[in-house]
Amino acid sequence: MTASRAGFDALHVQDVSRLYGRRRALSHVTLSCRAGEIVGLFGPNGAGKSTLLGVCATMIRATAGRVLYGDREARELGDALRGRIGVLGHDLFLYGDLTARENLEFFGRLYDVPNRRSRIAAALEHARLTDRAGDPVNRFSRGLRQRLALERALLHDPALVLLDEPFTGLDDESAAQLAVRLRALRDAGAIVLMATHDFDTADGLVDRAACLLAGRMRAIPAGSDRLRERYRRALTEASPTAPAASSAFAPGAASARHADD
Amino acid sequence: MTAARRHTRGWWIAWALTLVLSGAAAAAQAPQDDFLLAKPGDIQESLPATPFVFVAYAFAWAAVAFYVFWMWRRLARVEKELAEVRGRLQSPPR
Amino acid sequence: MRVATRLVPVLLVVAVVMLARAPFLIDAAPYESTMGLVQKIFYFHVPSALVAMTSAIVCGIASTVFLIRRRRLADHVALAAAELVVVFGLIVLVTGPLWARKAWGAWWVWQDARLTITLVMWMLFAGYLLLRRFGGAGSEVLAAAVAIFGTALVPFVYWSVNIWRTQHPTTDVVATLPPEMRWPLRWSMLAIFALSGALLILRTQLERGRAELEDAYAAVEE
Amino acid sequence: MTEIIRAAWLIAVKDLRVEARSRELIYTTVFFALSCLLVFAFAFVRGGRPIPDTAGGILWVVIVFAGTLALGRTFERERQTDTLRALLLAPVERPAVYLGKLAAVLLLLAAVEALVVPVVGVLFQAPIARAPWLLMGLLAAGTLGFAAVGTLFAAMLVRAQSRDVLLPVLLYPVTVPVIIGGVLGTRAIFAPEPDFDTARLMLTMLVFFDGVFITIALWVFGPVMSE
Repeated sequence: MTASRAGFDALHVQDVSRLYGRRRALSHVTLSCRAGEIVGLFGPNGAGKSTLLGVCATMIRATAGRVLYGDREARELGDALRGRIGVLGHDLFLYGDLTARENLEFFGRLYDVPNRRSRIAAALEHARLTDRAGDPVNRFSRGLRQRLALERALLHDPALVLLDEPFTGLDDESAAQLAVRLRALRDAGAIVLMATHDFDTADGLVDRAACLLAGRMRAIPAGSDRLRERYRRALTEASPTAPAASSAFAPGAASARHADD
Repeated sequence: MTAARRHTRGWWIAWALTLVLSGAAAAAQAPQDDFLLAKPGDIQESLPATPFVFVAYAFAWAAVAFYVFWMWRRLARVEKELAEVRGRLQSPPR
Repeated sequence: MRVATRLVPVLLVVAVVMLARAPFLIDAAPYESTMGLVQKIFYFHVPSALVAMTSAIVCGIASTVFLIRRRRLADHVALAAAELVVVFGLIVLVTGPLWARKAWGAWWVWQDARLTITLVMWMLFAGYLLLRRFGGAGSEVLAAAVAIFGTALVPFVYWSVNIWRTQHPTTDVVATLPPEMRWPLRWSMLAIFALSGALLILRTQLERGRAELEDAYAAVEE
Repeated sequence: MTEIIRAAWLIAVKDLRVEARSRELIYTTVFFALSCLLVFAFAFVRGGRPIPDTAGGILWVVIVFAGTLALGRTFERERQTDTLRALLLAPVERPAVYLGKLAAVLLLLAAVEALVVPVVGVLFQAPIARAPWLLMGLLAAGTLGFAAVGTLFAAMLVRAQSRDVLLPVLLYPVTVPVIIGGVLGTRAIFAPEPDFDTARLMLTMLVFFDGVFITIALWVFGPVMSE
């Protein structure tokens, strides 16, 4: 396995659009993430966060625009690229009938992870599931599953980590642990892109924040005040009357698109 | 939308009527067709062949005619909608 | 595409003129000795079957191109061809039993390989259309896979059905046709092929129009 | 190549382990097959005796019905927490995923057949022990051809709407050659005067179809599964 961190150190989403029939899930989205930073992706439900993560994970084809891993596209990098991406989806990618250990074992083998045994032991340790490693996953609570799914996604030491709502179902302690884990990933040089609703936990964790609104990218201004306030400001500045509505003809929409980064 | 649908329904009824009428007219004429009577060999057959040939040809024609008609309707609808959307695209948004 | 657009009226005129003349030629053609008048279904039946077969092959090739290149045009052609398979296949499936009822005494004779293979193909491409209609977003890619299978299977279905219906020896009727029958057959064959060509182009354009409509809607939302 | 086989093996073993835990598929499929046989018993038994020459057909119809059910359920299971996507996201070549799922489905169907064939023999007086190897060959080749197309279609329909209905609608016409080969071969074995030459011919035909089906499916799987 040659998948190393050296593969790529930046993710560039360039002018990506994705259409589902007439519906524009993503509209000219541009975003860059560098190694060693955590980028938070905010926005209301159905704004296109999951679609954007799917495009970055090579799961969903962009209708227009391109995604660069380092300086190359997915098609040039081939199957091996998928071995450098770790995805925690909305659905957890776990087999309910298998035990926690068997799930990790299976995906570890599929990704051909080196030092598998010690890695799995460490992953179970991280998820604080060591004593329940032999239980089938469908007996776990949502929070436990979420913890296991995260470790499954990180098992092969990916260079790009894509997380879709990683805090759902986690209690405060687990959320804090997750934040610690993500910081460790960042410090180890991974690119972390995370879609979340949880401003309080994300505040102070993310290095940069962006928000999606009806498939469009809006920058969240950097500042010293709380993330939630800045997010609210980003929404209201764009369309003063109806912040959540998909007002395509809002006067500020065009200018906000270029304000990214 | 309802107006358009009513419009379509009108077409459907007209089409069905034409089919039924032409079919009835053809059925009324078929036995008197001198084509069949002029060929004495056919009369001896246990099962008259004319209805079979007639139905076969009528079906082939009807199927093609229906398909062409349907295609024409779809084309017209798409073009109308396209013109409308393009117009909306060019006019400045409210 | 522009050439194709200009071809449509030409093909349509040719088809209409030839189809208008065809009944007289068919009427003038001699009777077949054992089947008599009913054998004249043949002059529309066989060309329709050939059009259906050709359209199936066109659909398969277009689907292959679409799956590799992801060109929208290829997908539109595939859809148009699949619809032609269903329309002309239906003509074959209705006229065939009418002929069979008179000639063999039964509406449907499973022993006839050609009728059976037409039924299988028709169902396959009807399934293709069902998938595109009800499969939801992205079903055009899935349908392309079905079409590739369908087209690749045509010769095998033909072969296996031939083995299956053992009773009757296969004879290639068209090759041994007397010249008085061959000429009207060729005439109607050409007419129906011209018609189907025009229909194929028109249907492709309809689909392109729909795609443009989707684009326009997406642009409006922008 | 070895990489593909290794990944396919992993996926197949995983499927079997999941099945060994829940046993949902094997139980439901076997009982579905038995229910079909019950229905056929009322349709094809006259005056206390089965209508001659029907056993081969009954056997294959049951296999095809049960196979369709099993295929649908197998991929429904992969849909539950979107694990099919997880498999496609793994850094293995896409055909490996197809082969792994195919192997698992085949093993499941083999288990079902191991039960259904003797039952058909008993209920419909079919001489299943007359040419056991030939019969097994026909069953194996026929099931392989059916499952080869079925796995591809079921996998790609995971993303489609109304997939439950579309699977048989698309699958049955495509697998007509396999059904013809299987039924004719089996019927030739079961006939009062067995015709082993025909059965052998059908077996070669089935093997040939298997080759064609698997080749196309392997080629098509990758492009079709990317969204």
